[in-house]
Amino acid sequence: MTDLDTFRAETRAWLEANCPAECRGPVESDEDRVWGGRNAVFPTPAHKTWLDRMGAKGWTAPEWPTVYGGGGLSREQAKVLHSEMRRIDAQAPLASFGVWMLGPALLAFGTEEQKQRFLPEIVRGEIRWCQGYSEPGAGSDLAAIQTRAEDKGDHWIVNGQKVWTSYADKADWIFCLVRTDPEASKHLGISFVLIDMATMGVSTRPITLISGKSPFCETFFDDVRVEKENLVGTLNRGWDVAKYLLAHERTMIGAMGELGGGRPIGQVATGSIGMDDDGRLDEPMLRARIAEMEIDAAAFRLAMERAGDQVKAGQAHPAIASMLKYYGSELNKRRHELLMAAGGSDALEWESDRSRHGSAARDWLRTKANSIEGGTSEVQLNIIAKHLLQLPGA
Amino acid sequence: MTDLDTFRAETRAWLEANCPAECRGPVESDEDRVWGGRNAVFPTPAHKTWLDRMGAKGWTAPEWPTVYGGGGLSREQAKVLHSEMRRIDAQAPLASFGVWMLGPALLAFGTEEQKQRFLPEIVRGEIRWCQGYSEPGAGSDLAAIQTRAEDKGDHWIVNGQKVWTSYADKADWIFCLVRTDPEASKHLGISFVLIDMATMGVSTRPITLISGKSPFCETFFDDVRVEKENLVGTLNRGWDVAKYLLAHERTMIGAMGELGGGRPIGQVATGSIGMDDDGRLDEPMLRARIAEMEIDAAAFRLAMERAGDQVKAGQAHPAIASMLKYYGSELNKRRHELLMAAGGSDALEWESDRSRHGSAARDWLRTKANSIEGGTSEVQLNIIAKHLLQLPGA
Amino acid sequence: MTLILTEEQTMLKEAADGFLNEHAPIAHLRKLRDSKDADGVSRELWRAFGEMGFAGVLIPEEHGGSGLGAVEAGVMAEALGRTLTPSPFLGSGVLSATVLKGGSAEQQAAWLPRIAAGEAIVSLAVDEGAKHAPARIATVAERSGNGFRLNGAKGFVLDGHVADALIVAALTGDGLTLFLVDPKTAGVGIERTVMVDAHNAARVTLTDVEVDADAVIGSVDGGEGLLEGALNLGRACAAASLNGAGDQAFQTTMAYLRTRKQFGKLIGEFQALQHRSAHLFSEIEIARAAVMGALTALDAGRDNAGLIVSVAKAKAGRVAELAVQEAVQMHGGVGMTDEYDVGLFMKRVRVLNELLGDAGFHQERMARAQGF
Amino acid sequence: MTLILTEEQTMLKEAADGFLNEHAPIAHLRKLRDSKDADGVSRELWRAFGEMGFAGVLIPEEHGGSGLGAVEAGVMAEALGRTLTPSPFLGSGVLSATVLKGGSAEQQAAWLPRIAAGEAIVSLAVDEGAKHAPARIATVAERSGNGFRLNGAKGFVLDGHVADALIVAALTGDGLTLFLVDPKTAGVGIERTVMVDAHNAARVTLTDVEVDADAVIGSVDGGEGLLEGALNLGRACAAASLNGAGDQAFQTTMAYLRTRKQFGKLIGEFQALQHRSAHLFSEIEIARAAVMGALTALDAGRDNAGLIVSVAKAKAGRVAELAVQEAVQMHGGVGMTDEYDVGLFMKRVRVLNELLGDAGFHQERMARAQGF
Repeated sequence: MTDLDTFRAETRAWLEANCPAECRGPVESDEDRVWGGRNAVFPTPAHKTWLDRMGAKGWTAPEWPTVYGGGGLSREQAKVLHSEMRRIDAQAPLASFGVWMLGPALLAFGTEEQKQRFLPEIVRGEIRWCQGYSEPGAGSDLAAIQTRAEDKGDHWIVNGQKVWTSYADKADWIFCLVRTDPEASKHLGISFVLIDMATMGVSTRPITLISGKSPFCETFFDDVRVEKENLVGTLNRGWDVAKYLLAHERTMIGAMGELGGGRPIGQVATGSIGMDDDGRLDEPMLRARIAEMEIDAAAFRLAMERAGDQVKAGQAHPAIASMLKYYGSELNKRRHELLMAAGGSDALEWESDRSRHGSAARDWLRTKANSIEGGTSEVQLNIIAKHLLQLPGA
Repeated sequence: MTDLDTFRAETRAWLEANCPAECRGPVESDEDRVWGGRNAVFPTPAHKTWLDRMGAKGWTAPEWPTVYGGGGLSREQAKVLHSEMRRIDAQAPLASFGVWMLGPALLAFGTEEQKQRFLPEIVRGEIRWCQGYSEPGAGSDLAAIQTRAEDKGDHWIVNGQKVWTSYADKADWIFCLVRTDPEASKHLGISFVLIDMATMGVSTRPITLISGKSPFCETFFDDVRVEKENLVGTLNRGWDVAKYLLAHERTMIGAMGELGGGRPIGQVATGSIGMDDDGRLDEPMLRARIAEMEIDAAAFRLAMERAGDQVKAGQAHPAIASMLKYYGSELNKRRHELLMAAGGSDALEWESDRSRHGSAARDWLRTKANSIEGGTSEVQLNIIAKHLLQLPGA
Repeated sequence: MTLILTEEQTMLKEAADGFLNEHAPIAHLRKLRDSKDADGVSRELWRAFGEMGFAGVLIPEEHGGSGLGAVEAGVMAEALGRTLTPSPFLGSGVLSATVLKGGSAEQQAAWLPRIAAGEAIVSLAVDEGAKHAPARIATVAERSGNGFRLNGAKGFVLDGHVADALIVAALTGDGLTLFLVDPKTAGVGIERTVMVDAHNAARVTLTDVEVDADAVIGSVDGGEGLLEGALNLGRACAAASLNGAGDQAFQTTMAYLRTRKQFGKLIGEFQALQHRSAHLFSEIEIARAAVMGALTALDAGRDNAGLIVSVAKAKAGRVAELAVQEAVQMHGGVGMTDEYDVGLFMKRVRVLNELLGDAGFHQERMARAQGF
Repeated sequence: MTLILTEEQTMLKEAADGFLNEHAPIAHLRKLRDSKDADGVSRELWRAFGEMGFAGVLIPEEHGGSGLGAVEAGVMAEALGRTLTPSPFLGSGVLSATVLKGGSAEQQAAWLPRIAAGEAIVSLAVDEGAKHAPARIATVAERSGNGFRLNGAKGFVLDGHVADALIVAALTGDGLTLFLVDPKTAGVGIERTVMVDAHNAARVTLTDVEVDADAVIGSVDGGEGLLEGALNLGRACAAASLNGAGDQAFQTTMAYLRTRKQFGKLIGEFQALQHRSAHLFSEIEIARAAVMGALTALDAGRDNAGLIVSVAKAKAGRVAELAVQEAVQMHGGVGMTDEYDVGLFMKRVRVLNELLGDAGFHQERMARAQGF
């Protein structure tokens, strides 16, 4: 028995013993995710138990060093943990921009103090983070950032406005880009800072989306004091941190649809439509489209796994994250188009209890942002053309 | 009974009486088309009879004026003629660049002498035409034409080279673009002239294509004398004629796949693959793709018809030809991809008698040129973006 | 018969567009939605529609309608697609009116003039499962005394919650029969379905609902042809609405591309967006021809009209879907906000796609018709 | 086990690419084709393949092979896809060798060393109709004396016209049985099929062909599992070849985009082409992961390996198809000429797509496996 086999056996036993029944099975909707934070909301008390147990083992961030609260697992062990979780349909204990985005950036660019202060809280889901990149009028063009931080010696005074800050109204802290050198040319003069949302002068206003939900906010900074210890990376080189983190965000957004679980579309479809005498979905044309999509989805899962292996082996081109983000976003949109077709007229309901207040339709509409947030699909294609294909003038 | 009903009845009776049995049924391959010309080749003697009869009525060019040998039909009558031909599966009596391309240009730009001299021969299929636009290195960029015509008073001396001249080795005459003013900027200084391929100094060399056939040639002009009476339109404004004609060529190429006949793909597929117990093609995924394609093909046929109605009503935007060319080319390529899938391994054969010397595969490969010849799909999309959508910088 | 509008049809189109832009622009939909209007549709607007002669476009002149054809109905449907206006037009003015034109003199006299006047709303109840499948109707009507007893459940019944009458398709001994049912009859349950596009439909349950023999529209067991005729007209009009909504989203997007700057350029200057726009334009033109082909084929009573309707509904559905997807994507972040209209087009297109058979349903009809 | 090549596998890849570029570049295929070579394949090259240890990559060391796995076979298949080399590798080295590894000690000893040495060509005869359908085999083997009598017809038999032995799948009483047949046996008819890609296959007819009982590979009626295992390995390798051919066409096209000028610009500067290229790159990367996933799943003997093989074959097929279409289109006119290589990639991809089940076949397997 190899070490990995031993690890698998132990992990299986631990998960069996510690994953509550309520936390097994597909996550039907965005609402069922656990985001943690100071004001954490749990679908059931069991979900809190599940987060606490996984957080204590560091398995909400399995590959982070144990010294910062992480699981300290090797890539192979992390794969085993994942596959064992899938085996029992265990839900992710925590959805977290801290784990997906800020954490990797802190591990790469943060000071020792920052790592010790922030990472363990992220692992345990105690602090919820949001992201402040985009600004009004700037869209995908991050170099156009206007929010300014005025140097006051040991601190800055920040003024400006962010948009598309996900869950800013529910977050405890924000990591964001601010302009620290107004003289510098566009990409330079920007710094990456962490701001407590409870600071005087920070306010948010939700943006209502076509899904009827408001996961995004406008966030306003009005003479907000930020200590200089909250600078991540080098002054005026926030661009480097942002790029690194965007690559992680891209991978994460690309992966969300796939790793987020949910029932296979074919199963949804046979449930709502029925089968013919030969055991096939009784809508042949829809069936063909679902099958084609499932092929792509399975291939994409393998591509995510391969990219992870490449990172581990030091063979990954950084722009591969753009490819995964692009592909995963478009795939997830397709997936939800098919889920809507599979649900038929039932999936069109918007308010009924029967439809869980239109969760199919709302989730479908939500996915339309996948190819916009974190850099549009067009931006990703530009990056691929330039950095991976070396096409002229790209 | 309306006049149109009378016309339909008469047409039906005439077609029944005059269309030989050999000229009914789908045209299985490019080889079965009748191209006419001084050295015309007919698949059967009946095909010659059919061409002679239709040519005598002017129905190879139904809407051209009778004074030039055309049918003199109204648009409505021409539609009736078409639908009656379809009813009995009558093959087109003539495939002709003269009818499709040069004729419309002569009607619009030619002198009375040119019309009387050339149009009746075109209608009767006595002269076969080819087209000389592209030059080596110029590709889709017609403004880069280098073939020059030196003014010698009553005639020009032409020197240069054309590529992609379809069937130049079989054609009697060529219509082509030559540079008559070497000083003028790119689009200006080009003229549209007609050259007898039998003139001293004209030679051709076939280009072997991936289909294994050589429908295209390189054509060389080596001190070729061209009388000035063979100029079409205004000197140095050949660009206007070429654009007009390209629009016709585009429509024609777009339409070829659709109007060229051939068996429905579903029928080909059930023939080679078979059906399931429920009477459906026994390859469900292929079946779905064929059905989607047939929807598009039927819609495209209606779009062709509508464009014709718009032209007649004076409501047509000239760039609509680009749209039809783009769409029809891409559709025809898709159609042949599906025909290959429907034929399976049988359609892969390249030389056997059983496969009629690989006609399925060769036709499939031939369609790949549809979206290149007569202006690439990319060029058509540029035209649409600029002229129909008024997008900036297009 | 050509595939372009006649002068009269063009005038009707201009009148419809003008009326809707003035009286029921997208703000009208937003107001009904945001005020959580109990009906979700304006009866006042429906009456005004009647006064304009729009509601009765398909209804014979002797019953107070305009006595026009499918092309004119399609013109109305396209206009409604552009402004996203909730209206009983498709349900009452097209589907139910067409069925009722096959009814008895009494039925016609009772309902057609009121529909034409925009006074009555009559809803056709066909679908039962999640997908449109008129061949799989399970609602049953058994003989009972002089009449029939109906049992079953219907969904996606357009405007069913505000209907003055229901037309119910049910199985009888040897076929399908259409019944005119008063929604207040004992045993009829109606639940409003608020849909993603804020348009209106209902679920209808029928539990031992007793109707008289004169509730039958057309003949007993002979409803299939009548129903199919109405459905085909409805499908063609839904396709026209899809074209209207898709094209309006496209036009809005083109305007955005011509004015919005990013990375220092007008976004319409980016060739990748130009090509996608040009492709989409082509698709929209093709879809428009398909719908026009279907409507004229219906007016001409052509044998293969049903198949051309399937071409139109499938093609218009897929194209409108692409149009709204591109609209949201090309608008970027603002396209995701409820404040902008493009999301509303996306929602409406989804519902219209599902209505009366989605592209898959109509592709299947094509495959069957071509024998493969 | 990871989805990237180990150091040893990378060395094998470099060796294979190096060998093929030197000894069998595309010019090799052209020469066989244009000289109308009677075999269409070089036995000399096949022996050299054996000497390099390539032919026997899957054959155990005790039979003279390298005793490696599916990933290594996939490496070879991808390399062959890049140079379009006609080779018995897929037919003999993968399909037949895998079947024979389930044969008797005598069968193994008789054939495996010769395949590994590149001396023997053994062809697997499965398909009968126009499409790959191993579940619909109609060739029959009836008991006859000590052995069997075979009747039927096979097509798309790789290298069948130059085969030293045939493996024929036929129905026996209660299942499928695999038979080793000498092509010179009375009643065996073989016709070479010259294919569009100038690679090689044959049609085989079996008319009262008598074979001994020891011609059975594995057990009577028990051939299905053995066949399925070989087919899955063959499919994964065909998918690897598709990736090789598609990626090579893509790389050639990218080089063209970086150097060819039109309308006064490098064509690679046009954003529309950049985005299409970037999309295609993404697809190729996804397909590569899928094939690597299938090959490692086969090596690991995972339960769902067959399904992952279907993912790989379907995905690689569609992607390679897109790659060659874009290659020809982006090359423009010259891409249509026989003189340029891109057309050869298009032809090879078409054949590989059809081989051992096209994307539709494998999507169907996916749908069945997921129960819809």
